[in-house]
Amino acid sequence: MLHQLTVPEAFAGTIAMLLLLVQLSLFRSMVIAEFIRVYAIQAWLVAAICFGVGVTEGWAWDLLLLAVLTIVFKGTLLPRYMQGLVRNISSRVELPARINVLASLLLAGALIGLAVLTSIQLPLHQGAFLPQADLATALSMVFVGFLVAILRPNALAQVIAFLTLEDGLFFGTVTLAPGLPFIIGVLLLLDALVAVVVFGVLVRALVERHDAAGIAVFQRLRG
Amino acid sequence: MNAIIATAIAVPLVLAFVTLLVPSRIGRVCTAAGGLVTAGCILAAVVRTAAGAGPLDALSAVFLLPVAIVYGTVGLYGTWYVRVEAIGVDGDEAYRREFLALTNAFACAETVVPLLTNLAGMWVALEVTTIVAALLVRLQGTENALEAAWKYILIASCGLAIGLLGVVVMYAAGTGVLPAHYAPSWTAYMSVAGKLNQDAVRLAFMLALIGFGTKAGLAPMHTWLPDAHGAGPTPTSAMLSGVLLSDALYVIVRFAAIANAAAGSGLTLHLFFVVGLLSLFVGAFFLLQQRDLKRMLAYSSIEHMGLIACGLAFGARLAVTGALLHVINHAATKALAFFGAGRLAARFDTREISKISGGVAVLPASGTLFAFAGLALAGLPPFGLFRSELMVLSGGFDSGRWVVAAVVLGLLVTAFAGLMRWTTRVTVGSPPADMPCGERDVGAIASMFLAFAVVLGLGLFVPPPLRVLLTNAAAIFAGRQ
Amino acid sequence: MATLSPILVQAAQVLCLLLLSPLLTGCIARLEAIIQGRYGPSIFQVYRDILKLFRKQAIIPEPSSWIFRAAPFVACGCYATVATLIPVLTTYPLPGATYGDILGGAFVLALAGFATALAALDSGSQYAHIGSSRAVMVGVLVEPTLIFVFFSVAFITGTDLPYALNAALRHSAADVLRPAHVLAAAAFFMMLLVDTGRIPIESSSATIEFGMIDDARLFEHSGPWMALYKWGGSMKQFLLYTVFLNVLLLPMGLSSSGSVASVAFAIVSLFAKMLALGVVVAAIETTFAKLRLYKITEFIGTGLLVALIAIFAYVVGVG
Amino acid sequence: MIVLIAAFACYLVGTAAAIVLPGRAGRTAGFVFLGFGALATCDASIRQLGATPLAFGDANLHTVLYFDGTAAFFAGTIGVVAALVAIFGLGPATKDERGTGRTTSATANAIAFASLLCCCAGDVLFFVFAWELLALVFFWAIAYCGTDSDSATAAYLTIGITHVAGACLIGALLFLANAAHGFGVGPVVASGATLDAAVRGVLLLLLLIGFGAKFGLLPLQVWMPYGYRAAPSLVAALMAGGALNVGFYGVVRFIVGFPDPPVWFAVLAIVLGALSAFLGISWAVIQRDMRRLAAYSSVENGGVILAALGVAVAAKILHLDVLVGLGIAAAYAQILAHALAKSTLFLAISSISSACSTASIDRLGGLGRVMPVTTIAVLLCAMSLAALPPTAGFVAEWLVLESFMQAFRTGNVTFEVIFAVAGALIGITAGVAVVAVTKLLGAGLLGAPRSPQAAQARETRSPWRLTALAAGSSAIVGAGIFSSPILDRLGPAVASIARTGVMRAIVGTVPLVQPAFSGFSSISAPGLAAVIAGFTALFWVLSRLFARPPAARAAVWTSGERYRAWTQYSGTGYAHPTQVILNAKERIGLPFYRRMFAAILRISDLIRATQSGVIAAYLTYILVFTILLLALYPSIRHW
Repeated sequence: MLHQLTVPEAFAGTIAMLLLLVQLSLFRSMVIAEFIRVYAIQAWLVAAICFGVGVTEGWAWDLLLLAVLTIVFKGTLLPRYMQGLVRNISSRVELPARINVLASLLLAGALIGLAVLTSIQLPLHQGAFLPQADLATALSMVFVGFLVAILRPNALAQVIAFLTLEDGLFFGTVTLAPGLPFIIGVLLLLDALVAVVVFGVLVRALVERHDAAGIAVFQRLRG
Repeated sequence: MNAIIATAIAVPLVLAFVTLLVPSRIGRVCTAAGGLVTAGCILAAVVRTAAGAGPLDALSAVFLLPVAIVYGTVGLYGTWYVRVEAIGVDGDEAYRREFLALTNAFACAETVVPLLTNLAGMWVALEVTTIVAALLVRLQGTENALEAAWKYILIASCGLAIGLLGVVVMYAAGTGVLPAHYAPSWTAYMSVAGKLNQDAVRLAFMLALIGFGTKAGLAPMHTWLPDAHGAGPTPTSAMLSGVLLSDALYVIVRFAAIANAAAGSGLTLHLFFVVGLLSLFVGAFFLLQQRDLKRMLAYSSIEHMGLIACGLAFGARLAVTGALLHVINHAATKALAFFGAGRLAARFDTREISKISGGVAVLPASGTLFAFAGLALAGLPPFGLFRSELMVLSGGFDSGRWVVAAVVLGLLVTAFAGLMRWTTRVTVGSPPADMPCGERDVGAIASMFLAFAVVLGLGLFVPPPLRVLLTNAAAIFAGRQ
Repeated sequence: MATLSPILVQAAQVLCLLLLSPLLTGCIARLEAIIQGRYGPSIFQVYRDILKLFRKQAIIPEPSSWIFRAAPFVACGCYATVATLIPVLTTYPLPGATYGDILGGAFVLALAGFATALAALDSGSQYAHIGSSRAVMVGVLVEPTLIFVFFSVAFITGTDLPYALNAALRHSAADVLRPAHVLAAAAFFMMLLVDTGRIPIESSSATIEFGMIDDARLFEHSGPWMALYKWGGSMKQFLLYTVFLNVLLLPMGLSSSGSVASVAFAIVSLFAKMLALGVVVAAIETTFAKLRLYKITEFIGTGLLVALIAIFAYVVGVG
Repeated sequence: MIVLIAAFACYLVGTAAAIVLPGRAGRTAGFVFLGFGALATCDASIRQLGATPLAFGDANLHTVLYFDGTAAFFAGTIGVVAALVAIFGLGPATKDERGTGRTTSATANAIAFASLLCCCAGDVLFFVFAWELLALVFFWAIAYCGTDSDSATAAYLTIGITHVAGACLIGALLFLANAAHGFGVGPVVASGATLDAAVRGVLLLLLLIGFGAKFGLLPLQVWMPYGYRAAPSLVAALMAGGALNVGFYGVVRFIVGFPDPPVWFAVLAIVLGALSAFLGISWAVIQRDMRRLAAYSSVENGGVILAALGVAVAAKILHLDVLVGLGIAAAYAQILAHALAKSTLFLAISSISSACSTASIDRLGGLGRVMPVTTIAVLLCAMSLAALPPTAGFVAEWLVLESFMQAFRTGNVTFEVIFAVAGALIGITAGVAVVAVTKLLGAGLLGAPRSPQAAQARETRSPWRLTALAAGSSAIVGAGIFSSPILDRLGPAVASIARTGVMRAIVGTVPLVQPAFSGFSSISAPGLAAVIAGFTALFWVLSRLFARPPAARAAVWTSGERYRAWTQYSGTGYAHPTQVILNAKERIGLPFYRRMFAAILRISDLIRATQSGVIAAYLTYILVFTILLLALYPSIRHW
C-alpha cells in the first residue's frame, strides 16, 4: 500500500530527487566551471529543504537561519572563491574521466540502487522527517560523491565531489535529525568553509607547480 | 579542577597565536614550556580522576594521556627540530613560525577531543585536526608533501563524512527517547541506553567505525596514513601517530560503548575483529618491505591500531584493559621512534633505509633510543608495548577465541620480522666513513629520554592509579557504568 | 694349589698385554708370510725393533709443542688401562674392572686415538697430517658400528660390563649362537680389521706411500716415541682380539679360580685362540686387495649394516 | 631467597654501572658485579638443590619467583659460567669488543639477569617476559657489542628465529593458562592433563619449537653460528654456556613435566634430538671459523641433551620411573659438561682472537708453545666435547648412551628401534666430534703458524684472563673426576621431576657412577684417570730408562725441500675426507631461510600492490567497505 505523503514530505522528496539528479550531472560535466555551478545549485536546493523542514517543524528558527547561512556561504561565497581559484587555470581544459559517461552513470545507478536497498532494510524511521527516502537519499549522495571523486582524477573535481557528498550529509542531518542543535549545523558549515580554504591552498600549490589541477602526478607515494 | 582542564586547552591555543607572531627562537622555547605545562595539567587532571575526584570519566582520562606524553615531548624535541630542519617553502623563519603555530593548534584540537561529551563536537574537533594536520603535512613544500597532504585531507574528509552520518543516525536513535533538541552527548545516551533504537545504534556504530576508523588508520581506510606520516615534519608525524590516531579511536570506543550498552556487544566486537585483523594484516605485510624510515613507522602504527582493535574485540576484561594500555604505550613509543628517526634522518640527510647504517655508533644516545623504540614496537620486553600485547593475547586466549588469538600472534610475528629487519639495518653495523659521530642537542635528547622513561616505566610497572583508570575504562567500554 | 691375589692377576693381565702383544704381531706377520710362501721375519722381530728404537736418540720436529711429546705415553697408558677393564685371563672381575664398561673402554681407546691424531698434527709435517686426517675419517665410521654392536650385545645379555658379558655368554651357548649375536660379532670382526690396519683397509707391511693411514701419522716420530707407537699398535691389536674372543665369541678357557695353573692355562688358551684368529686375518690379508681410500666407507658401511641387522634381528624376535 | 634476590640486584646494578660509568671503569665495575652476582647465584642454587621449593612474589602482578631444585640446577650452571666470564672480563677489553667494552659488560650482566629470571619465574606471563627479555638481550649482544662486519645479518637472524619460536611458546603457554584458569607454572603444566591427546601433541610441538630455538634445535639452529660469531667471544661464552641452558630448562619443566605426552611426540623428540646432534657436528666439522665451529658443537650438544630428555619422555609414557630419572640425569650431566666446556672454549677463543686478530682455523697454528694456558684450556674443552676421559663430557656422554642402551627394558618395539638408531646416531656424533675438536685444536693451535699474525701471537699477560682459563679447565676435569658426588647432589633435583632419585654413586675406594639398573654397567672417571695417569707415567719412566741421548729438535722432513708452514694441512683440508664421507653441507642454513623469506616477500609484494598511490583506489576501498557493511547489516546485526 502506498504511503500517504503530506505536502512537506512531497516537497522534500522532490528536492531530494533533484539533489541527486544534479549530483549525477557531475559525471557529464567536462569543464570545472560546470562543477562549481552544480555545487552552487545543490547548495540552494539544500537550503530549500532546510527551509522546508524548518517550516514543518513549526517555524524552527535555527533551521531557517541555517538555510539562510547555507545560501550565503555555500550558495554564494564558496562558488565565488572557487571560481577565483579556477581563474588561474585555463578553464577550457577538459576534465578527464576514468570511464565514459554512460558507464559512470550506470555505476552510479547501481550505487543508488544499493543505497536504497540497504536503507530500506534498516528499520530506522521513528521520528525522521522523510520516513523512506531520508537515509536512502543521503547514502546515495554520499556514494555518488565518492564515485565522482574516484572517477574524475582532478583536484578541483574531487573537492567538488567531496562538497556534494557533504551536501548529502547535510540533507541527511536535516531530515534524519532535525533537532540536532543549531550550533552543530553552523559548525558544519564553517568546517566546510575552512576545509575548502585548505583544499584551495593545496590546489593552488598544485597549480603553481604543474599548471593544471590534474592529480596524475600524485602517484609517487606508493608501497 | 575545571581550571586545570581549561589551562590544558588554553595554553596551546594561546601559543598557537603567540608563536605565529614572535620570533621562532622565542616561540620554540614557549612551545616547549607550553607542552610541559599542558602535560602537567593533563596529568594532574588524570590523577585526580583516578582518585575519583575528577570531572573526567576514566575513558577520557586514558585517552588524554597520549596527548600529555606526546605534546609534552614534542615541544622539547621542537627546540632542536625547529633550529635544524628549516627547509620550508616560505623561507626559514616563516616556516618555523608557521610550524610552531600549527603544532600548537594541532595539540589544542587533539586535547579537546577526549574532553568533549558531545559526539558532534568530537566530529568537529577531529575535522579541525584534519585541516591543521594537512597544513602541517604540506608545510615542507616538497612534491611528496603536497601529494601526501592532498591524499590525507581528501580521504580523511570523505571518511569523516561517513562518521558524521554515524553521528546523525545516533541522533536519530535518540529522538523520541531523549527530549527534543537534545545535545547528542554520550552521557545522555549512556543514561538511556536500554531504551535507544537498537538498530539505529548499531548502524551508527558501524558508520562511526568506518568514518572515524579512517582517521584512526584502520584498514581498509588507512591508505592516507603512510603518506602523511612519511612526508610530514617529524614532530607532526609523532603527533599524528601518537595522538591523532588514538583520538579517533576514542570516538569509536565511545560509539562502541553506547552500542554495547544499548544493543549488546556482538556486532561491535565482530566488527572490531574485522578491521583489527585487516589492519594487522596490512601493517604486518607492508612492514616486510619498506624503503623509507618514517613510512615504516607509519605501517607499524597501522599494525598497532589493528592490535588495539583486536584487543577491544576480544572483549575479555584483560584484553580490553591491555588494548587501552596499548594506546598509551603506543603513543609514547611511537613518539620516541619518530624522534629517533628524525634525528637519524637529519644526520644522514636522508630517510632512505638503505642509506642509513650504524645509527647507534653515529648517534650514541638517540640512535640507541631509536633502537630501543624499534625493539619496543616489535613487542619485546621490558617495554610497555610488550606488557599490553601480552595482556591482549592473554585476554584473547582467555576469551576462548584462541584461533583468532593465534592468528593475531602470527601477524604480530610477521610485523616483527618486518620492523626488526629495518631497525637492525639502520642501527647496527658501522657508519659511513666520513660520518661524524656524537651528538649534543640537549632538548632533543631530553625529549627522547622523557618518552623512553614512559616506554620503559610502563613496561616494568603500571602505577595503581592508571590501573584503576584502565579497569574503569574497560568497564565503560563493556557498556557498564 | 696356590691362588693368586686379584691384584696380582690384574698385574698379570697387564703384563700379558705388554709382553705378549709384540709376539702376536710377530706371529701374524710370520703366518702371513707362510701363507704367501715366503720365509718371513722372526716372530720376535717386533721386540727387536722396539728395543732398538728405545735406545736411539729422538728427533723432535721444530714446530711441535709438549703435546707431541706427551701423546705416545698417553696412548700406551690408555691401552694398558683397557687391559684392566676386560677379562683377559679371569672370569671374575678384578680390582678396577668396574672403572669402565665396554663403552668406557671404547672412550679410553678413543683418547689414545685422539692423542695420536693431535701429535701428528703437532708435528707440522704434511705427511703426518694426511695420515691423521684419514685416520679420524675412518674413526668416524667405526664408532657407530661399535655402538650398534654394544647395543645388540646389551640387548641380549642385559649388561654392558665386559665381565658380565663374558659370564652371560658362558652360561648360555644359545645366546652365542643367536643370529643377533653372530651378526654383531661379525660386525665387530670387520671393525677389528679396520682398527688394526689390515687389508682391505690398509696394508700393514707396506712401505711409505700416500695410501697410508695409520702409519703415516708417525712420520716425524723417532726413538723411544716411535718405539711406543709400535708397541702401542701391537697392544691395540691384542686388546681388540681379546675383546672379540673373550667377550664376544669364545668365552671359554679363562681362569675362574685365580689359581696359578688356571691363570697360566688362560694365558696359553688366549694366545692359542688369538693365533687361530690370526690365521683367519692373515688369510684375508693375502686373498683380498687393498681398497681405494673412499671405498673404505663401503666396507665399514657394510659392517654398520650388519650391526644394524643384528639389532633388528633382536627386536623383531628372530634372534 | 635473599641471596637469590641479591644475585638479581648485582646483575641489575652491574648493568647500570657499566652503562653509567665512563670507559674502562664501567667495564670493570660491570664485571665485578657480574662476579658477585654469579657467586650469589651459585650459592643460592647449591643450597636449594635438595631443599623445599621457595616461592616469592605477587601473583596479581605476575611477578612470582619459584625456586626449586630444577630451577636451582639451571641457575647454578648459569652462575658458574657467569663467574668464569666475570673473571675473564676483569682483564683488558678484547679485540672483538666494540669500544671500551662497556657495552659488553652491561650486556653480560643483562644476559645473566634475564636467563636467571627465566629459571626462577613461577608464573607463565613472567616467564614469557623473562624469555623475551633474553631474546632482546641476545639481539643486543649480537648487534651492538661486537666488531664483526656481518652483525646486522646475524642479529636479525637471531631475533627473527627466536621470535618466531617465542610466538609458538607464548601461544602454547597462554592456551594452557586458559585451561588452567591461572598463570602459575605448576598448574599450567598440569592442566595439560585435561586436554585432548591431539591438542596435547600440538602444544608439546609448539613448546618444543619455542625452547628448541634457544638451544639450536634443527632446523632452528641457523642463527647460532652467525650470532656466536658476531657477538664478542666473551659474551658468546655466557650465551653458549649459560643462557642456552634456559632452553633446556624449558624442556625439562614444560615438556618432560607435561602429563601424558603422546607416543609420537616422544619419538619425534628423540629422533629430532639425535638428528640435530648428528647434523650439528657434521656441520661443525666443515667450519673454518672457531666460533662457528663452537656454535655448531652447541647444536650437537643441544641435540644430545634433547635426545636424553626424549628418553625421559618415552620412559614416562612407559611408566618406567627409573628410566625417566636416568634420562634427566644424563641430560643434566651433559648440560653441565657442555656449559663448562663451551664457556671455557669461547673464553679461550677470545684469548686467541685477541692475540692473533682472527679466529679462522686456517690462519692460525703454532700456538701450542707460545700460549700454553690457552692451549691446555682448549685441549680440555676439546676432550670434554669429544667425550674423552676423564672429563665431564665423558661421564655425560656415557650416561646418555647408557640411557639409550636401556632400550631392551622398554618392551616396546617402536622404542627399541628408535633408541637403538638414536643411540647409534649419537655414537657417530661422538665419533665426528673427535674429528671436529681435533681439527679445532690440532689444526687451529698446533703445528707451525700459518699466518704472520699467528706467528707473532703471545699468551695474554692478564692474570684475570689466565685465572679464568685455568679455572675453566680445572672445572672441566673436576666435574669429571667428581662426577659421582655431583650426580649424587643432583639426585633431588632430578627427583623433583622424575619422582625418583637415580644415581647410585657407590663410594668405596673409588667413587663409581652406576646407572640405577644394578649390574648393568658402571664407570669411574677418577679411577680411569688414576689408572691412565699411572700407566702413562710408567711408560715415561720406561722410556727414560732406555733413552740415553736426550731428544733433539730438528726441522720437519720435507723430502729435501725447504720447510714452509703453508704446506701443512689447513683445517679445511684436514676435515675434508670426513666431509666427503659424511657428505656434510649446511643444507638448512642461511640460504634456505633466505629462500623461505623471499617467498613471503613475494606474497607481501602482492599485498603491497594495494597501496598503489592512486587516490581513486583508496576511495574505492572505503566505498566498497561501506557498501559491504551496509549490505550485510541485516545478516550481521545479531552476530
